[in-house]
Amino acid sequence: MSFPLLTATAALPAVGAIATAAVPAARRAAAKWLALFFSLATLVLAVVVLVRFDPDGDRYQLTESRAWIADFGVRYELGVDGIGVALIALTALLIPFIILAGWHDADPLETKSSRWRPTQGFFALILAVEAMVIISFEATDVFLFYIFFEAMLIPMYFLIGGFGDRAHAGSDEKASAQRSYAAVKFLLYNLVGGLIMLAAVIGLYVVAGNFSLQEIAEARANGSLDMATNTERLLFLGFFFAFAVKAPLWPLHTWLPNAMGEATAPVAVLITAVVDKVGTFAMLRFCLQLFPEASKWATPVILVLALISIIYGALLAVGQRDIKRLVAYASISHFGFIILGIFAMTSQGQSGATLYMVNHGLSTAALMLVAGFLISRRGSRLIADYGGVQKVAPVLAGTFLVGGLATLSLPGLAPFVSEFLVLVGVFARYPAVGIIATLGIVLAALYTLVLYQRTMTGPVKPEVSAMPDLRVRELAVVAPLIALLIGLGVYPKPLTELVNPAVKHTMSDVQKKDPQPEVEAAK
Amino acid sequence: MNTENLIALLVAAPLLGAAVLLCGGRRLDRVGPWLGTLLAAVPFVIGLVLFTDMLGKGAEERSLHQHLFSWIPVEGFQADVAFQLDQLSMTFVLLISGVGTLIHLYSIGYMEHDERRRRFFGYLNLFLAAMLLLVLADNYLLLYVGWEGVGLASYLLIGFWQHKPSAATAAKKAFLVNRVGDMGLSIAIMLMFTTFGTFAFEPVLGAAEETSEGKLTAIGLMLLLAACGKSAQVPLQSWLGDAMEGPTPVSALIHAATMVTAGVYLIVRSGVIFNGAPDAQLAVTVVGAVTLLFGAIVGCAKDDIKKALAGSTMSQIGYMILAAGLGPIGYVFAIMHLVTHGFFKAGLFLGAGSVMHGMNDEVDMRKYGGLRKYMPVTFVTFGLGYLAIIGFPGLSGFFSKDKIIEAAFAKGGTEGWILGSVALLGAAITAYYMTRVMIMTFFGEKRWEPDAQGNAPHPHESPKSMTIPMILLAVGSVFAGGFFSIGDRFMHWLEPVTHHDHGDSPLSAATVTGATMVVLVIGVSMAWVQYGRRPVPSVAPRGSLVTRAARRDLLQDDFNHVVLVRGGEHLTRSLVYVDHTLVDGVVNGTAASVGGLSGRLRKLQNGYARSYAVSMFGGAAVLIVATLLMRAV
Amino acid sequence: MSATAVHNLWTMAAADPIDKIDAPKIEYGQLAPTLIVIGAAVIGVLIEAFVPRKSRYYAQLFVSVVALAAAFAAVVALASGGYGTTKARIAAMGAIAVDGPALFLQGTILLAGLVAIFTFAERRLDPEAHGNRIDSFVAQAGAVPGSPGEQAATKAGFTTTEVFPLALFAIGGMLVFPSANDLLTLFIALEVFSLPLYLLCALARRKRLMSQEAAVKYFLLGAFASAFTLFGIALIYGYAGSVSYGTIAKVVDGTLTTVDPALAGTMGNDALLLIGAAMIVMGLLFKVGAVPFHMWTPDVYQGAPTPVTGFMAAATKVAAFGALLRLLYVVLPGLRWDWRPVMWGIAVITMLGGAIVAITQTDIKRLLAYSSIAHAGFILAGVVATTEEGVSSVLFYLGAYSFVTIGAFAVVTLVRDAGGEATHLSKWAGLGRRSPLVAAVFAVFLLAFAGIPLTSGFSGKFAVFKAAAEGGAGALVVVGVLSSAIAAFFYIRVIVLMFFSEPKADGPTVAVPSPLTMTAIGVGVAVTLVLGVAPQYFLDLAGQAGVFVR
Amino acid sequence: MNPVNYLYLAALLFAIGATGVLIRRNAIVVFMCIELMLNACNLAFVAFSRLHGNLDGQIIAFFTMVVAAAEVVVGLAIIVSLFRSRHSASVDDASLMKL
Repeated sequence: MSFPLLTATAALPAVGAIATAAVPAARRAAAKWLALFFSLATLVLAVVVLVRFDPDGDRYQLTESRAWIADFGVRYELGVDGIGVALIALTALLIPFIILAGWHDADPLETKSSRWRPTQGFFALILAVEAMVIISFEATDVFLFYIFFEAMLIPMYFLIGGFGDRAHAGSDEKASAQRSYAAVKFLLYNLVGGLIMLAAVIGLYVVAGNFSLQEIAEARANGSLDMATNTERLLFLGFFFAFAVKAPLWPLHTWLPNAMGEATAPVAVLITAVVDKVGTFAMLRFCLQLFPEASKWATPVILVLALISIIYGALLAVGQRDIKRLVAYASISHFGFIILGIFAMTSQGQSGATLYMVNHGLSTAALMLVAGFLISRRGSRLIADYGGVQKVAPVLAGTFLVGGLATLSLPGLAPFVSEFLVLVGVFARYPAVGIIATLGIVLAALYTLVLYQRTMTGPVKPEVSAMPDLRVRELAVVAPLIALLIGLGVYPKPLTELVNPAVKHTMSDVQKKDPQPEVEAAK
Repeated sequence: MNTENLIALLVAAPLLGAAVLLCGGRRLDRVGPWLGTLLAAVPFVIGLVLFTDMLGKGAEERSLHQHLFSWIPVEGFQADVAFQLDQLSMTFVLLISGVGTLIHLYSIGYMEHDERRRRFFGYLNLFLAAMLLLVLADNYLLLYVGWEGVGLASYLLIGFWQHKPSAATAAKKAFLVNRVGDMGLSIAIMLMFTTFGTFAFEPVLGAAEETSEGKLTAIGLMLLLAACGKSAQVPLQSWLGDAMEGPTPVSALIHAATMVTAGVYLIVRSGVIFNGAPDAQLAVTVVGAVTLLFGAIVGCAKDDIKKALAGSTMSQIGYMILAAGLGPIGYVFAIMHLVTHGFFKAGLFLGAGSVMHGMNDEVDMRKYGGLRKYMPVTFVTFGLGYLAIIGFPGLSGFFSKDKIIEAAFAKGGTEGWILGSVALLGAAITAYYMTRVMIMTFFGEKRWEPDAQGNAPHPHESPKSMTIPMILLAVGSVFAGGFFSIGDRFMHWLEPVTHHDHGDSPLSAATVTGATMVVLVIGVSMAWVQYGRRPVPSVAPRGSLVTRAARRDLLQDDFNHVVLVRGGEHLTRSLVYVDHTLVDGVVNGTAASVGGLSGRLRKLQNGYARSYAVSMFGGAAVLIVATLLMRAV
Repeated sequence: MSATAVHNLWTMAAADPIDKIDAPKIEYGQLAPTLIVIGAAVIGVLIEAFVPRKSRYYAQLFVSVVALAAAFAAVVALASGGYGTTKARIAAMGAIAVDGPALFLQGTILLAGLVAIFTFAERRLDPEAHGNRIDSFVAQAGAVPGSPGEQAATKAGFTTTEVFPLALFAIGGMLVFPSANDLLTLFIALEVFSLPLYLLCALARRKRLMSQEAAVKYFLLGAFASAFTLFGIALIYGYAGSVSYGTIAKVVDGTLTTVDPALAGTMGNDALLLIGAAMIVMGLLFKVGAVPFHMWTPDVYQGAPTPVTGFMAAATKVAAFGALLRLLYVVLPGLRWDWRPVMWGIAVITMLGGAIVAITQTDIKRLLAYSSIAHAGFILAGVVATTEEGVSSVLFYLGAYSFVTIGAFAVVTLVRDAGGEATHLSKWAGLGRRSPLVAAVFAVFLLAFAGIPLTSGFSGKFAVFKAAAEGGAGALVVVGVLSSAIAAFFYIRVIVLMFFSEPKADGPTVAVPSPLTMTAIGVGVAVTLVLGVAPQYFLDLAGQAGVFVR
Repeated sequence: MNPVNYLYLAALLFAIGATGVLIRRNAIVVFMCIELMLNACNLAFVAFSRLHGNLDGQIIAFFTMVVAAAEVVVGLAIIVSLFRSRHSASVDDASLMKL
């Protein structure tokens, strides 16, 4: 059998994690460079995957299949479709930036007992998360996916709880208390979701007898496996609940603001830009493919919830006093769009949703990382503590603005493409929903510009007067992201062509056709 | 040579300028302004080349197309980056790049002392690029990109002096209000997609005839909403006044000559759709009429010279929208007035800027007076602009506005009468407030005195780089109208795009002209009576209720503040509370209750062996009974 | 009572005088594991009698380890000899079953016992007293706590090396328990492994009062329970006229009808059967620690010497569940529709009860006790499945669980302060900062308890729930899932405490153990990860071992 | 007389023993009650063996006695050591561990 490319892509960061963790306590810098090296190597592999993948080829490519746990009907099956490739690329791309941005976040304040090695741990955990995320994008075996979907929580949990913002308002005790609260909240929310999914997974096994996505999907398609309507609905709900927690859908969202607020900016990016994408990805891949009927049955409710997420998230973002929490609520609003696009069940909607996953990753990364740089300078997350930064640190302000504009999906930047596709896709089937969703556009502008105005413009606050502008390392993080945002905004074609065939497949899974335009319908 | 390949350059040149200037860094600070101006001039030159080339062709093959690349190819959804250059676009290209270049030139002098001028020119170039993209796009989605692009540029430029909170706020407000309009545009595009399966001009406009009126009306109204946002029409006009926080050249270029007229372009461009939707057209005319009065009234009350001019801009665009709403009768005149207005309003603003330049950025007209002897060039150019806008016979405004009033009557029916008379009334008020501005600024006694720091302004004429553009624009505002109207040149030029038809006017052209003359005289004389005869108090008198209302933009902002801002704040605050207590509370509550239950159950473990034995005994009993029951049932 | 029966009795005796006794036929080979261990225990006693005190420790340790290893080898030999599958049989005149489940469980018990013995033998945790290495057991059980006698014993360097033979006796009993094929053997095995445990509980070196109290509670309640069991046995005997599983099963499903119509009153009287069955089951549930028979667990786990706690928690559960399975699957399958709903209920309240009460615990050992209760509930879910998968899933779960437990308690022995083991949770704050390795290992065990994927806990839970779902107990799975969620909360709490809270100034120190404890912990970690990542081989093992011989 | 009565007696004894366990404080007495329960079982065994006309029951009774003896050994050892260290044999005093 040919070289197991997908396995390698997922395994490399895992190896990196172990290697990084093994670096002796004193050699902190070495650990950082090692981690960076491995993340870049992973990126290379991801690019190879991207190249080797033929958009017009089979649905799942680079497939691998090995026996694993026969008793549970579990096989080690990997394979990627266009969507998976895109998201793997996104992940592999963002991790180096995250590492680079978090370069100093885990330097121990004072040297504790020599065996305590936070820095090594920090970067090792990041790589571990990368490995698990990548493999869950690759898994075509439900059980395999579930395993990593769940296991992912542990390193994330330590990243959130163990490495909060150095620069946090209030006493250290209070900070660590809030931090571990956030971490526990994150873990319990997702664990409960995961356990409910576990019940559904077992149920699926009882019904289907194995876990292979393709086999089950085929069996469902050719009718050799027909679930009772209620069974299918229950299983769907079990799966969807877990994904809805992960890609926070109102009202299961409240863990995100805490987590993103307490975690360091890079980790926050890791959460919202990378890990949460697994949730939306899984909706697209598992919910729709395994339970098409149930998905259609649940669509109305899900659309309403997504709408609420969009508006509600945006409004709460407006109301925030904490920069990072603001971004978190903005993300909730954006996830609303993604889910809307997925369940609009139109080609435009689903392509849009997929693009949205990628673009949201990039835009949030840009905004959040710059916000992190800002916070690390002033030592506060409160918007009120800033003002006039634009005058002292124009480059920082400029990049921040671009990030913000991307968040409000300004045309010409990548997010616009995806957001508009989603809107059109939704509008085509549910005009009312589409129109309400467009309100999100205005609100997005509101919270972004308010944030920018309060922090960057106006008279210079004394505390920020000495603030240095972006350093080279930080610029090296932000500049490529911005370049990508613009590039994908002007020329998203490669991405769409990667995604389109996969979307065609999902559309045929749910046996839905795009609504015809009136004029042609008339003819 | 194959000319359509040049089209892309029109956008590319200023875009390049923006990129270079914004990313260039300090080393460009000196050359920056000149570079920016140069790259602004490039599209103008190219525009001229294309124009001459276009004139050489027959009317029908004048429309050029350039397809760059397929932008968003998705199943059943085609969005391309492609340009269309027809007579309409060409008109705009020339106006935008022409006026744009002049204003770049002007800014070199005006922004001389600003250390961030490199960025300023970068933004200006960005604006040009976006604006040209807007008028050159061959489909609505690309137009949307330009549409938001100019919005962004205007946001950046209004807030250019970000250290002033007022400026930052104004910029934010402008962007937000525009966003509301943009909502309309995007919904319109979605409607087009669901209706026609595309949103490129040709197929959409081609298929518009055989589409249900309802759909067309919906699309039309949404486009109108967009236009209201961008062109500061009621009810979305509130941002324009505050936008004057920006540097004056910006107000001249963006908030007078070009960007704010984008709405008119949009409506005229989508003419076919509106033709099929009379209700939408009516709405357009109503909006136009209301705004032209609204702007005029506001213009009468403002003492801030720029705000007064802003009011007038609103009202003039009101005229254009009104005309555009009239359908084929009006499209041409809308555009024509747009162009002439571009000249004289830009001129007026630059004049105002030059005045401020000489008066330490003082904007209150009550602190001016008798400036004509201090800054003659400014006085003359401003004066010509003044005459043009009030529609003094022979000058640009006269031709364009007159035609619009005619067309309004020509709409026929009671609507025609109402609209026509509103337009007439507007003309009168225009004459009044412009005379007011003129008198308060250049005539009468000088009213300025030293400010707090005790340095009195000593007015002086502006440098060449500023006066030359003013002069050129003055020339434009004098002759453009006449040049266009002789032999209906402009009408024939736009014919292929707008399909002009002459409505049957109940009044002859002569009558209308006469009427306008009359109202003109009335307006001017009223202003002269009020401000020319007796000296102008340097502090504003309390004024009548209407005046005070007008000073506050007819309370429209207060309305916004109370309803939207306050209401919004309450909403968000309460939502934050809800999120924290309700949504989060449910979860935490569950956790807490489980904990409480645990605490209570824990008490059973009291450490006494005998109570353990009791529980075992009870358990055994239950076990036995249960088993027996199982058998029983 | 009919006269004829009595008459038979007498005449039978009178008719032909007994001239010969045919010796019972014992398959020593197949009983080898048990015999080895019991024999070693006897040797251990002799060692106590004759070997000089100084060298007893080494002698005992040597004997125990060798015996357990040998016994395990014997089990493997039997299994590979096919006794687990094809040649499964009932040995020792119907007293002992040699089949898959029996061998699998015996193997598990022996390995667990071996590891546990290592922790028993640990002598490096405490600082040396008077130049003598000391372990976790009292110097002289007879000495009154704090009395001069005790100090003298300590000074003299006495150690209670009896723990080794005691442990071996217990293990011996446990080996018989799951393979017992008649009720009498069951009862005897029960007592044989219970009595040594009662004693072991009383032998803690530190906190002796608590230790003795634990022993008393355990003893009294245990005896109480076994009395119930015995009465149950009596009733079943009354019902079936025999205590052999096979016969009872036959009578239950009616293939063997009453010999004497006169006995219809008792024979085949379902009330006797049901009540008896319930009482026996109750005795087993007590050993398992299922709600509401669980209340001894926390106190005993807390009071007993930690190595003993680990041993009990692991091995006792294995043995007891083995016996329970055999009873329910071999003796009472005919009664399935009666006991299934009841077990169902027990499983539910056990899962929920254990998980909920654990939330508010403040002592690590009690916490683990409650978690073991919750786990008993999960295993019961597998028992309820009443399918072959059910059996093998339970076997697998027991295997996975026991090693994690021993490992976890072994870690508990390492965290010490002046007063011995620092078991109060507050003492564990910031352990992750002090000694990341130990904390990480313990975290691994906790995650396994919580059933996080890639740990043995997840594989086990999945197997059990899968079996339950297939057995038609879907609702039970949902309850199980919910209670795992609750349980996750307190495992997480400990992790938070160890890693995210600042270390206390007067915090405990982490002792560096000898290779013995290290092996125990190491084995725990290894099993946790291997069974988590690649459980297939062991699942196959359990799968083959899923059939009871009848 | 009807041997079933022996069974009733056995049940009665068992119940008495159980009650004793539940209500008596003194560990020794509790223990004796347990012994009573065991003996109740013995009675039941013997009675049944008589009913069934086979000897198993009687054999089991002997086993039970042995077990009971063993329990006495272990039990008394534990109880006595507890008594010596606390100077009280009350099971209720022994409640250090709770909650």
